[in-house]
Amino acid sequence: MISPRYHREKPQRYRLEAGKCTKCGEIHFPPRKVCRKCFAREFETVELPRRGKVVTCTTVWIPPAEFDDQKPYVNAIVELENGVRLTVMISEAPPDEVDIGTEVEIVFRRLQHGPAWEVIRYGYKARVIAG
Amino acid sequence: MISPRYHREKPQRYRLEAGKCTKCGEIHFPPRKVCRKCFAREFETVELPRRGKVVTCTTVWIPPAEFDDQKPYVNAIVELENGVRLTVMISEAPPDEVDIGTEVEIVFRRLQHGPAWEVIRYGYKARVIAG
Amino acid sequence: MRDVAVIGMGLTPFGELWDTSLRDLFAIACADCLEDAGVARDQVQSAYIGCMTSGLFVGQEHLASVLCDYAGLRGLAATRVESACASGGAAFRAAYLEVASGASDFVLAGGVEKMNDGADATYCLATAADQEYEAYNGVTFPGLYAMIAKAHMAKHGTTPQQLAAVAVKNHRNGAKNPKAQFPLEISEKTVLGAVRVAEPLGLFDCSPVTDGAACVLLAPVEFARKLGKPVVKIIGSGHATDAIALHDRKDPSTIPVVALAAQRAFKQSGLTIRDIDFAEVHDCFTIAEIVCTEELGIFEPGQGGPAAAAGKTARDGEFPVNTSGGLKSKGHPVGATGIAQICELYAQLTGNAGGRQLKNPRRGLAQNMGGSGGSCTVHILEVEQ
Amino acid sequence: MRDVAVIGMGLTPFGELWDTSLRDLFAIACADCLEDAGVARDQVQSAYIGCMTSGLFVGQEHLASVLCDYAGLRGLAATRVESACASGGAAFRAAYLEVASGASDFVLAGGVEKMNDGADATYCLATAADQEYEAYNGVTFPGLYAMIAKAHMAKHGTTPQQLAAVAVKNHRNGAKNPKAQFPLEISEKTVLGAVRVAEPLGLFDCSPVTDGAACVLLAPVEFARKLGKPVVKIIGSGHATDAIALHDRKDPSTIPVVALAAQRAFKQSGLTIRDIDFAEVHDCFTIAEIVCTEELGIFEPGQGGPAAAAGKTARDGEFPVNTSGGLKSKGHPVGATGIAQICELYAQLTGNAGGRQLKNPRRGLAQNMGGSGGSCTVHILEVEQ
Ligand SMILES: [Zn+2]
Ligand SMILES: [Zn+2]
Repeated sequence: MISPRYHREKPQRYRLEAGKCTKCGEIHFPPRKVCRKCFAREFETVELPRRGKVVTCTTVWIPPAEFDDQKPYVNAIVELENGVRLTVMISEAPPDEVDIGTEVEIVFRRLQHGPAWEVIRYGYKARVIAG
Repeated sequence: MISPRYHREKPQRYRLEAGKCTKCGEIHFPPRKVCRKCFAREFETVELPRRGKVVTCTTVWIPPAEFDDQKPYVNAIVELENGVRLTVMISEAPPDEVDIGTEVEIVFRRLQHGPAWEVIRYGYKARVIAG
Repeated sequence: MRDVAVIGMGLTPFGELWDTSLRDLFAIACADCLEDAGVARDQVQSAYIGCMTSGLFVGQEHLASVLCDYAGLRGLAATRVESACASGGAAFRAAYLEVASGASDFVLAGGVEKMNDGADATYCLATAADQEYEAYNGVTFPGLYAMIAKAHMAKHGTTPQQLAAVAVKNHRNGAKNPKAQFPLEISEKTVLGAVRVAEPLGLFDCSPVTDGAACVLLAPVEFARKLGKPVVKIIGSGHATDAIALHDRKDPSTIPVVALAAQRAFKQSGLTIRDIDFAEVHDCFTIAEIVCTEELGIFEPGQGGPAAAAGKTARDGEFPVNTSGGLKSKGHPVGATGIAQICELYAQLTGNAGGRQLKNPRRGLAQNMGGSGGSCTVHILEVEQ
Repeated sequence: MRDVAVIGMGLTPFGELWDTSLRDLFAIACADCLEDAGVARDQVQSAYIGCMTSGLFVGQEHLASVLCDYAGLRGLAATRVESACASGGAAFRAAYLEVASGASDFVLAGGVEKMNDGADATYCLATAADQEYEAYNGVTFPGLYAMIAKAHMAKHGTTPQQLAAVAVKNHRNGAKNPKAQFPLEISEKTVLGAVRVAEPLGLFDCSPVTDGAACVLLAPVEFARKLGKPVVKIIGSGHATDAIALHDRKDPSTIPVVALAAQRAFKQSGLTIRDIDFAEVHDCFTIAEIVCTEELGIFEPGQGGPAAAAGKTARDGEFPVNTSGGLKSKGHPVGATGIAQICELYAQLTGNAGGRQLKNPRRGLAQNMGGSGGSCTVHILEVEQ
């Protein structure tokens, strides 16, 4: 990850900023220049809700090199309360506590530190809500 | 430069091994699987002659990062005595000693050392033959 | 549009080919193809070459120039085409349309990928997913298909044994394919006991990392009829895209782009899946073959797993799938795969499939998919009788 | 083949667009294009998108999926096309052939490159040359064109002042182009006194590193005639490749792939260069414009330099070249350039070129080149009168 691209996506990764179509109300995460639903081109910034449920998930045993120190970890697709879906890593839970339907909340975490010459990546993960 | 690719090209970079079409005699550097002249597919290995003349050249002032410590340097297209042409860096000569028609010989040199995690690259350069 | 035929094929061995460069792989497949077709190289007017990411795998772009140069085809119009793992299928479609348009008579469709050259294959392949909103969060390609498998299992009761049946069957077919990377039979026990990659997928649920190239030559059908060989026509071509991120599609137990591409190919040909005798299906993972056989309409939704386990997709089953060994056993050089599928159709339809030959097949279908279902091509080939 | 027209265009500003991602650049150009054409997005059946090396510049492949998704075009058949800096021209040709074939009515031809995103642009661009036998030995892209310039100077007496005349003229044109990256006039003194890049080329002999996207929409001519706008037809399309390495071509003072592609476009249209009113020419370096105007037949071999210095290629000269400002002043987002050239032809032929409008031009030519001359496309557009 090189820094211009990293910095551009910060509002999404640090604050879950999404784009809401001012014409049809469709919420896009990340924000888009063109509404996928009505093709309009004006948006207002909204923050995503933090709570949601796991739609599907997996435990990754063979990660790319830069995630190797975290294996095994759980990736999941989470549907938030407003219907927006995110791909996330699950934070602080053993794999067998996560399943389809598990309730989670989005939290801010370090994702990985990568090689020495790259930026340290931060962003969102999801944490299981104790039942 | 990562090592499998580097190692595969060693016969060319270390010893100027070329492929001579056993059907039409066309010499290919680097060797090819298919003759560009007659489309035959059998070759014998020959070494290129070491002497040649500069066809055209330039002095590079803004190199890619890994050649930065050698700037300014001269790149040239050299035509060897058998008509084969190579792109080379000129070794050990100030830019103003190299011009179209300058006689050179091919020599084995370190090309650059790259970043720490990569292989050190060796290969051919060309040296001006004293007149 | 003119009717178009495939008139020759060339395929390198698939595998870890450390001694063979990207450009040499293509040159070999191209030369074999032109020899097979019996067409002189100066008759080839145009080429489309599928390759996913030579920039990342070997640091070389401008592929149409370097590959045609090293294949001895200097001068022709040539273009590289990319749609991740569907690059080959997209190249085939572009070549088909060029001959169909009448602009050119002889057009080469090729595909190549050099994956074993020192680069991190997991990273390179992840560029077929959304780099910023999928890969950034740690998900790998096996991880995406694992999430598809998990959803499919939850919805339909698909089992690990059913996934394993796909791998076992494809290796059984691949064992009869001399070009296959892993031409060996495996047992269900091997698949289920293999090291885990991304739950519920183990190593033997995944296609390998492969070097290889494939080419076919296309020409007008009228020309093909003069050759005295079986005439293999392209009777349907469908292509579609979808959202790149799996989370941006409604139901992760489905891959709708496959159904959409198939629907377009069926519409063009005026056929349905019932008119097709066999298929090459994009089994990058075992679950992919199961879902794709459902999306293609070979089986009802949820029946892909039971059908595989019951042997319905075996070479002697009711609908043979991946007689070549599929991506799983034959290997998956991503840019070459779509063309290699066409090669298998051509070999089967011309009766040249050797030990894995089907009995007089008339129509075959090739389905080639990009990413986790962001793009797909479907082609239907028919031999004139 | 059916006759095909360009019916709309969209172009982002060109420049260092740090706040705009690859996908957003394309989405903006695509939306502008469809608005200009007045065609609903669900009518677009197919897209070809030129991009050289998003894998290296931004770590993203599978472009057809991600770009169409973010442009709101989900579902259509879409393919990314690569031929280094000629990627846009190759995409335009593929789109043209698809409409000409009758397979689709509305096909988008796009191009995009995001070059300012942190990657080493010199390395990324060098992948358009032979990585193993050119770039390995330290030669850069400016270095290759510098060797072409050196050979041209030795053979024809071309001077640094003649090279500078190209830069001065293109900046004069670009100053009238609101989308240009460097819309400012410069003097010969500025060009000749600039920091050296690769002798005999200085900074102002080189096109810049640029982010940008461009789109045009193609449709059958019969449809275009119903729109009540000037009808801009594609009357010639030529495409050719050559050896990738400059040292593998006979005479480094020439770029024969340009003449070959042009010959094919002229043959199709039944015209010669004398029938053309103006051209967009691939001036990635000042010497490139001089050599290409010779290869296209606008001037005799060796006369490109004197002609530029004499103002023959100026907007009010006998054969205007690069009224847009060219790659030099407008900017050169490599994958987008070929489409941006078509946009300029379309703007001029429809009378929408603003302060740089030519007087009633009838036919324009766009020449788009890959690498140091390993590939080239030439297209001729004509407005119906
Ligand atoms: Zn909307
Ligand atoms: Zn020969």
